[in-house]
Amino acid sequence: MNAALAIDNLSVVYDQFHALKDVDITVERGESFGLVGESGSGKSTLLRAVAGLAPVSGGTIHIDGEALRGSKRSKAFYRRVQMVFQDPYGSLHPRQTIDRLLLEPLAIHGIADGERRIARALDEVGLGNGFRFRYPHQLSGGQRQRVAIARALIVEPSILLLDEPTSALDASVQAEVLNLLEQIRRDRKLTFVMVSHDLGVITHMCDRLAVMRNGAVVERLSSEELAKGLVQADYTRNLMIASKGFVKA
Amino acid sequence: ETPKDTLVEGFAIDDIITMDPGEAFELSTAEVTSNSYSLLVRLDINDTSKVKGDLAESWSVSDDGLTYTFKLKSGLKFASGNPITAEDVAWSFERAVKLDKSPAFILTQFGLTGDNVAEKAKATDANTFVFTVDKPYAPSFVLNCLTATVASVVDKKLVLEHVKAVTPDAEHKYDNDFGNEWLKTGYAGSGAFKLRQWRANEVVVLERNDNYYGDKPKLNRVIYRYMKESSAQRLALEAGDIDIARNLEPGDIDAVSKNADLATTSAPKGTIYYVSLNNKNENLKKPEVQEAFKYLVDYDAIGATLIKGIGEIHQTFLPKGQLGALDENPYKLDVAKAKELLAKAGVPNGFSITMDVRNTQPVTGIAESMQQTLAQAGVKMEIIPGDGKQTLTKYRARTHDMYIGQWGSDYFDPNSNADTFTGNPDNSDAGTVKTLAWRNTWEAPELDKEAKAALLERDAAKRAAMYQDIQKKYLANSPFVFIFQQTEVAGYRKSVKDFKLGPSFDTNFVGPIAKE
Amino acid sequence: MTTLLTVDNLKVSYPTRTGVIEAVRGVSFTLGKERLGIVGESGSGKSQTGRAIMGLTPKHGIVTADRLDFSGIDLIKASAAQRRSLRGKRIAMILQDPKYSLDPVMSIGRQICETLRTHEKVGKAEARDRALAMLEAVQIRDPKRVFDLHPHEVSGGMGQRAMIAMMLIAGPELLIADEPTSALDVTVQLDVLRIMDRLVSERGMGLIFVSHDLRLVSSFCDRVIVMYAGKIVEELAAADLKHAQHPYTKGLLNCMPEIGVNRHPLPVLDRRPEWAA
Amino acid sequence: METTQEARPRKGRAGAFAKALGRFLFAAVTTYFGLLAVTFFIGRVVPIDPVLAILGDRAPAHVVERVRREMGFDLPLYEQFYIYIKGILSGDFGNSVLTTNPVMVDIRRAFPATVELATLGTLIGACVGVPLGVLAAVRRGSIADQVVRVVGLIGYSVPIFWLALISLVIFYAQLRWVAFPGRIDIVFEYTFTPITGFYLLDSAWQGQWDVFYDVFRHIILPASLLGYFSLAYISRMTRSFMLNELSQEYIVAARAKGLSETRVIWGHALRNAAVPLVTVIALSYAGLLEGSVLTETVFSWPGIGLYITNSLQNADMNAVLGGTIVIGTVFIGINLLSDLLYRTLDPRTRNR
Amino acid sequence: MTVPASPSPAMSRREWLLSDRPQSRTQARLGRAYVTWRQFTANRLAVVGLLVIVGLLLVAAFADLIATHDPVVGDLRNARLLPPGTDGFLLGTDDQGRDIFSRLIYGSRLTLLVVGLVAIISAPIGLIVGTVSGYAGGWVDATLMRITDIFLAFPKLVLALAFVAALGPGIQNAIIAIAITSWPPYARIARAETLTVRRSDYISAVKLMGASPLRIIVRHVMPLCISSLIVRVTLDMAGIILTAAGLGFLGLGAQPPLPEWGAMIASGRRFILDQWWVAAMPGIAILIVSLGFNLLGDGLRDALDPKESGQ
Ligand SMILES: Nc1ncnc2c1ncn2[C@@H]1O[C@H](COP(=O)(O)OP(=O)(O)OP(=O)(O)O)[C@@H](O)[C@H]1O
Ligand SMILES: Nc1ncnc2c1ncn2[C@@H]1O[C@H](COP(=O)(O)OP(=O)(O)OP(=O)(O)O)[C@@H](O)[C@H]1O
Ligand SMILES: [Mg+2]
Ligand SMILES: [Mg+2]
Ligand code: NI
Repeated sequence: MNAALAIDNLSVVYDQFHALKDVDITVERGESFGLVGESGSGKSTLLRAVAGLAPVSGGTIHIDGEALRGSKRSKAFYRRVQMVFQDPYGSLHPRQTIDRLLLEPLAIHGIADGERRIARALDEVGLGNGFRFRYPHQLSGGQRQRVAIARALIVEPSILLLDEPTSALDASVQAEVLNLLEQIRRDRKLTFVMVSHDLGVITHMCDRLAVMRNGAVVERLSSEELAKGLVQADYTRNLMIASKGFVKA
Repeated sequence: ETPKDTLVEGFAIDDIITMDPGEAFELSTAEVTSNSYSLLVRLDINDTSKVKGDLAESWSVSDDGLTYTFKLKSGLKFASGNPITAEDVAWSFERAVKLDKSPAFILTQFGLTGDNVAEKAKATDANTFVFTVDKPYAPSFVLNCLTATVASVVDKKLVLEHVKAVTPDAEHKYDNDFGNEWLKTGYAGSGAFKLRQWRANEVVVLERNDNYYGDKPKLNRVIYRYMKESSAQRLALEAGDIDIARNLEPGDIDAVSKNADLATTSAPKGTIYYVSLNNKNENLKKPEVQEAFKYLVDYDAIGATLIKGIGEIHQTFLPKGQLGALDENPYKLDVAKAKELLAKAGVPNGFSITMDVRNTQPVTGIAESMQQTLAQAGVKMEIIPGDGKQTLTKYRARTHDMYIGQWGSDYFDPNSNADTFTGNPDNSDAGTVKTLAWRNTWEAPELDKEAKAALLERDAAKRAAMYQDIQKKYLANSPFVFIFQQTEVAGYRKSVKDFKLGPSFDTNFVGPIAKE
Repeated sequence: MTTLLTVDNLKVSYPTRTGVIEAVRGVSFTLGKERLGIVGESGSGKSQTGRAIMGLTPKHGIVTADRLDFSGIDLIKASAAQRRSLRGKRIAMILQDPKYSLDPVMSIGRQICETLRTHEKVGKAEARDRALAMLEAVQIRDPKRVFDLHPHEVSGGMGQRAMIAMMLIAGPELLIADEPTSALDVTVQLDVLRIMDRLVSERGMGLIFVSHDLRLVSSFCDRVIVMYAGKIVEELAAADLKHAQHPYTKGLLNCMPEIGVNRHPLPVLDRRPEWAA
Repeated sequence: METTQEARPRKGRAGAFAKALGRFLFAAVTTYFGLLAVTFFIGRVVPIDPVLAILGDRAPAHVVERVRREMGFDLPLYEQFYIYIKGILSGDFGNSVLTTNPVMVDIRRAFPATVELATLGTLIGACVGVPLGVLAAVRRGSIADQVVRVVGLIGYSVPIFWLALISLVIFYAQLRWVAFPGRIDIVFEYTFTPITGFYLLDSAWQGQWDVFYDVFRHIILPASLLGYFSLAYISRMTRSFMLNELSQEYIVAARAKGLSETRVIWGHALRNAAVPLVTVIALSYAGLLEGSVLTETVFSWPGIGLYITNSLQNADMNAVLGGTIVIGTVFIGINLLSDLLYRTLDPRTRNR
Repeated sequence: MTVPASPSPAMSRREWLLSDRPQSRTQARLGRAYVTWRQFTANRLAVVGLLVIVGLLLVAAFADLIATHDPVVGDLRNARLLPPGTDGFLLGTDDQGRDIFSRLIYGSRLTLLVVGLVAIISAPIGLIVGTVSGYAGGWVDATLMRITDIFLAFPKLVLALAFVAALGPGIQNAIIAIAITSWPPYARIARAETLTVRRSDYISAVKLMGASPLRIIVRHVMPLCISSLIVRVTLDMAGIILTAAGLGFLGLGAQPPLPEWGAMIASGRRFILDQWWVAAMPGIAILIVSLGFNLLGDGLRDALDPKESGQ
């Protein structure tokens, strides 16, 4: 198998609640793949299942053709797959400086020349050295999200899972972060799996997307198809109408 | 305010564990039992070297000194209404011996066993009780022992209604419990008062016995209320919540005696406070060290403060009031002398030692005072405080260094103390006769022999002289540092009339008390 | 058009240990029976403006204005009791998130009745009937059932409708809606907006609609105020949005990705200090 | 963007409840067993010869030996434990050495005394503490807040036995306002027969108002002291819960509705704060049950704390174990109860 | 984006500390500590508490210099139960004729010893049990929490009493007993905190870095629990002092002649009616010190744990 990420029949059950039901998704190497759907449809759960943070109860996940079992992940896996979370206020340890935060993955993986790497990572996400010794509460939401991205990138993964990385941000800041993500993907030839509830963001960022509802995929299509309105499912259509804004009666 | 017909005493009755006279051996119980049960003979509280008849009208001793014959007064009744006969007396003896509880030895030391008791203590007719002993003991000794509460006469008929069947086994050869379980809280006596209720650590309630043959009590009811603290007793006394406070400490005694509504009374008791030195300890074993310690107690200061009003300095093992008591207090605090003795013993710089101390007063205070005086001679003493039961457990296991204790006579006769302070038939750890001498790993065969001889001396004056001799030798050479003899003090409201403390714990009678 | 509300040079500030935070720095506008949208990024003072009008600024905050006038009543001078009697009765407010802004231990029906009974002397039964009618008016299908439900038992959309019912039951003349739909799913958002739209036009209320979504506001309101750092940077009719002058407004409009529009990279705002001056 | 999630499916609620109950029972049983084991082994290693407690010091050696064997104290520990557990399972807690009564009889006497005291204490604490806490929260930072805070802090900091002693001297010895330590005057013991063991209730029920007055004069001081301690805790927690609730959005909404401050505070904020407050009051109640150990000592209150302490000091292990089981039961019971109350008060956790 | 502040040449120390773009790890850490400190000192009562505790430390350290008499040796004959102020006995003397003031001074050492040792023993136990239990979940959690529950199901004082009874009275045993009974609440707190933290995104993030559970617990979870634990321990210190005093009062704590405050109250209890000072003075000492710990704890909570104080 050649796909960067192949998910077959994946199911996740949280005490009796089926959060994911037999989901199939394939993401090619270097591709940017989007997931949309309303709240609670299982988008985050899907990403977390890949990352080993959700209780997988059935199905298989392959990363670069390599099968993953259950929720256990090797250290090597985490050098290949990283994730950026939805809430920039909750994903940074409140008692650690940015420096310490970025040092942690390096220490875990025994990567040398931390100093340089940290400085580079901060540069890359557009934060100068001046931010290095700040605490998260001294940063704005957009800056935090940049730090989260820097942390994910510092181990040089090939796949990046993005769980609504901009939904907590103002529109103007969102644009900055989205631009940054695009830039990085281009520079590093990364594979993206990106979740959002905003169709605009998804079509902007992704080549293909899947629409989810109640833990299942209702439709898979490409961004062009979506833009042309070539949608099959009613639900997707509703989403599209909603994203156009309010129409006065 | 307490009711007019009721006397309320504040009293530390936490030692009571049973009300069965055949089983009880505690001081508070002794007071209750003596007020609610009758005996053949009682101590004469006006002359404690004598006894007088209680149920017994008269008695005689055979010439060989082995047989005692008692004639009972006639027409006596138990509180239950049952007549009191010699049969009840005999059965009470049999019961105590066969029960074989703690105080039984007071009777069995005269050669009684479960097998022969029916023969040796028997009723020859309804009014005659005959008691046969195994050796020609001093009659004062035998009669004194019969004043102990274990010899109380119980209502045979009533008790038999309450016996519980038990299956005999190797330990216990009898098929019933002689009413022991019932009598623990029950009552089957004929004293001035009836026991109405005992609730551990709460209350003992006595009610007038209208069948009592002697002077009828003036009050309907006597209540002993459990109060441990002296200050609490004083408070309650001042407030009129109790009529009599029984466990006052020096400071509170002062306050009570200064209060116009209140008064105090006191009487010396047979309890001796001492510090003992365990001979298992290499240092404490040395006679010089033992003597040095006797010089390292500040008797005067203790007498003037800690035990003021509740005790008197007393340095011998027989309490004042008992036959042959020696009233000599040769030791004073003398650090120089003590140092000299310690040097002689080869420990001029002192040593370290521990003392087990019950956490009650005045022993804690005395221990602390001794800690300071011993320090002056270089002896570092550490106090190991503990609850009474805890220090005793250790004491009885002989694992202490020093122990500060009190000893009250088992019965009102010099032999009780002489025996425990000198006797030690088997000094090994496995020894079963755990006298105080044994507990301190100390043997004095000579003194023991003398004490045994005194027991058989039928002339009271000679007997007294023999005990005095033993005490003199003991003073000079023993691992016991006697400190004081207890004086029992009580504070009472002036509305209480004719309240008197007796010479022993079983002679604090409440019958004569009146209230106005 | 009659003026319902006049705001002139409204300022809200919070003295703190490290200095005074100026949340609103001189906002002025007037409002008739129309829909006014307030947009701006997070922290620009939209909510503070709304709350100051309601009189809900926290105790330690300081509110000043040259004029704050609601249909002839001087709100600055009005007593606390007078302002309270206005709230809910003549001016109402809808908050962002029904999950947090409904009392979790009180049934929805009781909360609605409570508003009514605070302002009008009505019996229990009548209050109940009117609450049920109001629930129906916000298009709740089974009002009797929902009446007895607790907030956690209803979905977000339904909770927001209940909130609207609770705020509109006493028939206010002015409604302030502080991001009333941003906590809701996109599909539900529209339903709720539609209900609000209908009620506002039916009852002839004035509406202040606070949001950070410029496109949504312009499609819903008649007039838009754009705020930046506690000040109004631009005020314009919704229809004129395309002709916005201020670079901030333009930036906000531009930076949103749109379906079918290919802009890589997205234009970003270049904030200039003089905007905040 | 975060929105309310769909309500979770309701099916399997009954099953879940049974499961939760089962888990609770299992936990209770294991806790009990642990409780028993710990107390038992502590009891047996206490450096007191239990036989001494039964016989007193002056018992002759052969009697001591006999009793030791009779009581099974010569058996290995685990065997004694086994025998003890067997006894308990057949409903026999044994007899107390100290009182010679069956332990259950003693506890039946002592327990109501403690409960009466702790209940009154908690009542006082809650009735005063909650309003104080509310006041402090509403007037945050004001003088009132500081006063409540300091009053509470002193309650946390003062040794209860010391305060008890001092107040006894003041209110009993000096002012004579209250009655002597104990539950009831000795004279009433014989004219008054308690039914439930809660003397206040019993005397009121029987219309014996002189007894009621006497009982009241006895209980009021210790109960007020305990009340003060629970007040300290309750007012502090009330304040913090209230501050938390007052900062919630629904309070803003309530104000936006035009409700009066009183209604906002008492009708909304306190109603919400009441949910965790119930747990706090229950905890403080449980705390008073235990805190009464020292108070009972000072006030000679014949309750379970005094009973356990006395028994412990006399190596009366049956009594200690019995008392501990009772207290453990009450603790576990109170936890369960507060959990249930929590559920009824908080609709979010209520099963419909 | 914030406009980079031009570093002014003459930055005051305060500015350096409060800088929102620290230049080094130390500066960041110091800055944070400084902010906490300022938050703390803004609370006047908390500062009073701190002063009390510092005072206690000083008194304990310089007891030899401050005390006017030997704390254990008294003059039974001449100086017994003297009222406060009698020649040289500032707070009077006790029943052994010892100077109460000097005994209180030396007693501060015992108080510190008890408080310190209990905290050192029980806080780490509670922290480890709680975090491991909360993080591991499953049967580990069930077992550890069962044990915790067993200890919690006991009335604390009764349990301590039982332990002291078993171990024998004495200050060491009292410390052990109190420590044994104090850890369960810490475990509960640490567990609760761990449970909320465990689900948080930043712990997920660390997990995604490939960190081992041990590393997560020790380096990420524990530091988060520690501040609330410190607060709780400080607040508990008052409770520990009171428990120790309670044990001393029941005769199970420190042994004579040690000047332990609770035991001093117990021994003064007998004189409460006439010589009130014997019991009153140590009581006041306990009150002051535990009040100090409470105030300090309160202040720490406001400074370290703003959400707990209801903000
Ligand atoms: N740890 C958990 N335990 C139980 N249920 C969970 C857990 N995490 C998620 N769920 C449930 O799984 C479902 C899917 O959740 P998920 O977070 O994947 O949704 P989402 O599509 O990411 O929604 P959103 O847009 O709100 O982030 C939800 O109904 C949620 O309640
Ligand atoms: N109680 C307060 N104390 C101090 N400052 C406050 C307080 N409330 C709000 N502020 C400040 O006032 C400013 C404006 O806040 P406001 O809530 O009006 O923003 P907003 O435009 O509504 O933003 P959002 O879109 O995030 O809701 C913010 O910078 C905020 O930090
Ligand atoms: Mg999600
Ligand atoms: Mg806002
Ligand atoms: Ni949005």
